[in-house]
Amino acid sequence: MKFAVINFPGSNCDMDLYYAIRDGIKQPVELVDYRATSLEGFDGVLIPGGFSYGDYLRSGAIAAQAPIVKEIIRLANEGKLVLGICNGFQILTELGLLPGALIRNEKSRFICETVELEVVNNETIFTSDYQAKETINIPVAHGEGRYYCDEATLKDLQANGQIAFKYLDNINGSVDHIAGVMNKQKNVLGMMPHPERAIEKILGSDDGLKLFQSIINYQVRVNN
Amino acid sequence: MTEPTPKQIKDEKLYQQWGLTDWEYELISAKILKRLPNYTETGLYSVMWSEHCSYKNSKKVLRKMPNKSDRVIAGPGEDAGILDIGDNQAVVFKAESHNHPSAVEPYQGAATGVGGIIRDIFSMGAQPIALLNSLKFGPVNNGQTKHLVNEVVAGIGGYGNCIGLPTVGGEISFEDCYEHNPLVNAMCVGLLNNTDFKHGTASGDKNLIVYVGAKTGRDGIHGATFASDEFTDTKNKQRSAVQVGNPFIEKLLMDACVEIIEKHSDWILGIQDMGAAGLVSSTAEMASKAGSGLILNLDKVPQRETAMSAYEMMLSESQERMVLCVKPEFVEDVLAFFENYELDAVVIGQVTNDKQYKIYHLGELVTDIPVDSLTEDVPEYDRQEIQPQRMIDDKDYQFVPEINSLATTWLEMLQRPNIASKKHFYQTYDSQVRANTLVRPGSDAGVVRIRGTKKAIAMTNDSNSKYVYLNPYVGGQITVMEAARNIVASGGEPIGITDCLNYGNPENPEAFWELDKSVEGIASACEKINTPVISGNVSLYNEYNDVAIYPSPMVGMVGLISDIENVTTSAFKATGDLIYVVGQ
Amino acid sequence: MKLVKVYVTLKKSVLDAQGEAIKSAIHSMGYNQVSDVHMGKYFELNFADDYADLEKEVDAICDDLLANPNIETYRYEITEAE
Amino acid sequence: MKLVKVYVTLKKSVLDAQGEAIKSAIHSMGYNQVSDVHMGKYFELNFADDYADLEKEVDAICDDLLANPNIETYRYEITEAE
Ligand SMILES: Nc1ncnc2c1ncn2[C@@H]1O[C@H](COP(=O)(O)OP(=O)(O)O)[C@@H](O)[C@H]1O
Repeated sequence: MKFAVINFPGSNCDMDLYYAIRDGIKQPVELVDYRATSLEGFDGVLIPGGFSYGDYLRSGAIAAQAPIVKEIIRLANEGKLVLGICNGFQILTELGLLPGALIRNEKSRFICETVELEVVNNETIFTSDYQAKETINIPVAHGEGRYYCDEATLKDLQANGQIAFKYLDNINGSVDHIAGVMNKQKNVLGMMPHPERAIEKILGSDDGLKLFQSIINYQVRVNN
Repeated sequence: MTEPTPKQIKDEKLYQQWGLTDWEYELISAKILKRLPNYTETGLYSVMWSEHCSYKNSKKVLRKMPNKSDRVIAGPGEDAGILDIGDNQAVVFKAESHNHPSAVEPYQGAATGVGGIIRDIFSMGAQPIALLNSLKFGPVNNGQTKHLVNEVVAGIGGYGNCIGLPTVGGEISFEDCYEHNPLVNAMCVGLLNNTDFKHGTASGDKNLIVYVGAKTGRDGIHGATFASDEFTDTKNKQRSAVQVGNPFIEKLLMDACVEIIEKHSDWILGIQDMGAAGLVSSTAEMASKAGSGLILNLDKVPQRETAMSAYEMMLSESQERMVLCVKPEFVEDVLAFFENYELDAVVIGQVTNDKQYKIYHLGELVTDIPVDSLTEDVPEYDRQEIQPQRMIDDKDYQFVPEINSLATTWLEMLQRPNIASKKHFYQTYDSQVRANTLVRPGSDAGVVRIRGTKKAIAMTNDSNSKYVYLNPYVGGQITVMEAARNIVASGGEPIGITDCLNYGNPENPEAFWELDKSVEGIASACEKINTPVISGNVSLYNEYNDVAIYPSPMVGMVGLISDIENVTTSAFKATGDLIYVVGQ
Repeated sequence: MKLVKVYVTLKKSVLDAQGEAIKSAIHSMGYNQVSDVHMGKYFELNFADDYADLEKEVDAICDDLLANPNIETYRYEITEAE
Repeated sequence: MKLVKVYVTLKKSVLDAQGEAIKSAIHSMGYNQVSDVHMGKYFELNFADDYADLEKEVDAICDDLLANPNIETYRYEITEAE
């Protein structure tokens, strides 16, 4: 599978994600500039964390106007895989590819910590290598990571199995402890925690590696 | 507003307001220029001759510190020092104080302190890999302190998190003497893969001077002079020198500069950041180091505000700006390169071989002075020093702690703000971005691996001004040794230090004695453990209403871990493990 | 020249964490008469020319960029720039 | 009940990084008639009671908390709360 890591001005986890693919699951990966107008030939799109455009205005809002987003939307609608992490998640909600919004943490401060997540739905392309209800350790680092959606949307998310991950301890005040959500078709995932920072034991945890492995293994399973 | 004439500046002694003494002014006009300097020129001398830019009070003392070892590639005098770590790689690091700006405007002061130290690293061509900071505030149970702490911590996190560099260590302490004069010291460590690049010079007749980055506004004019001045109740007026940071632009600037030096070092001859005293300090230093002269055309400088004078543009401390010296045949490539990063880049001047510093503004020659007179000709002072009376009085005093119950004392100690965990603060810093951090804040030193190798870098910031106050020489030694223990306990071999020397007014003989003796202490410890001092920063005049802070040297030490298997952390690991005490 | 002033506020249903934090800070300053605080954003946009569809344009800029309809509402005033 | 609307904006001489970024985003969306963008903060404060020194109180809250006098200025309007 060939992956694109989108680089917006101010993205700063782009290389981390690049290494997770190159070294973690040993797949082809390229950095793609936000001004590019084609994602032809890529099987998956990864939107990294960081502070695109300084997170000025609203996190993710300005990036959602960049030329590349037309292509991201096209791939998402074609059912290709799209993963947004942290700022990438914020961009995906700003684009409307994922429901809800991410707003300032309940206690208003930036939090950098390794947190425990529950894998809520392990039957998706992003999570199939995890056990159902498995607890995993993944770092977070954000100031605007409180997931918000209205009640009707929350009901839908729950009914359709769109919630991928929840915080065991609700660090930022997210609705229903939500740490990661998918679209209805489950080919688009956005999550605040950083699996790409947890792909080697020496960095504190390798629980994030399975997320990337899931993508490959799921493909294999589906094809068999 | 019309500018005062040279004669008015002399007659009304206007130069004094900018920090030049009568004697210094006389030296400039009678000996150096043999004429009266005009308004712009007087401004240039006043900032370049300030302590902050010239180290005129501290140079003699700084020379006592060792700066050589087998590893040293560049030492003090550059934007940052460089140490060889083998395999064609080097670490680059420096610490910088931003005390005065942070006292005035804590969020932006701290943020721009971080921004400034990062530029010092990438202007050496190094990729910044980690940040640290050392903070000192007044008593913790004070509303003003709480405000300062929250804002300073938010400013440090705001900048570092946004630009995407992990903050891996630091320290925070509280002491009465910092109530009106908090200390904000920031350190940045970078990694260099191209060890032959010559940075920071503007050489070769007809080579071009290129300005890159944010536009110039009226921010922070006279920041450098201001940093070399004391606070008093009555000087509130001066407190308008506020610069604000834009970490988003700095991220682009950092990526662009690292890339251009790595891939196109043949295009450029020198690169330097515009820090304190902005345009003048960067360009004059580049020319002086190269033995060249310079012509600048200020009309070309990207400007954020209208009707700025030459004086304002030259002294502006607007953030996120760099100066490059470029070979004419590559200038189009360089401009296009930065344009692709959506950064302003323009040619603002040219190198000459007459050693004169010439500035044109609105078609007029507004400055024409020998470039070395701004850098080399600054007088050096030999300050008087005497041992503080308190030390003579208390010579035989021995503090004996009174402990009735070890348990109670122990619990009380843990509650002390200076001992209690600082997690509440440091968890607002992203300590893991770039996915190389092996040891995050909360252990002894921060540890960052070098991807693709088995090596890692350990780093720490340490100071203990109470010890230095009690005995500057021994306190200086203790500071270095504490840093060394932090490095060793993390699995590293100490290889060098940077420092921030935060003291009171050097014209006060007791304060100067403290500076001198503590530096001797630092030097002696560094010599013993072979950790040269490869960069640093001096912040004097940390006083409020004539009361100085404790002498507060901060040591930033870097260690090399040759195999990441050897990284250790301070936490106990398992029940049943034995605990040893090692040492005396 | 027109000066357009845009006010963006969180929808009532969304917890305003910053507003809450400011409220408690105001209370701790001793001003207990403040019963509610909301924090929003304020924009000033200068339009170089006057033309027919200014409102449509401002609406589009607000909808697509300045406000996030999932969580925010906006209003604006069009004034003459000095 | 009074509703006090407070507008906090950066002083003219202070770099408005947010305003700059938003302006270029608006341009890239094709609205080139926008010549200048500034971003500030907007607060709504509800005061439980009406009383003599409301203005003095609001001034104090703005000076000490809502605006940073080093870089910002503010203005406000006092209205009747609905
Ligand atoms: N301002 C800060 N920024 C980042 N880390 C900090 C800060 N203050 C304290 N820390 C971290 O907290 C831990 C304990 O700090 P400190 O009490 O100074 O330890 P020590 O006395 O062992 O040097 C260290 O890991 C240090 O890096």
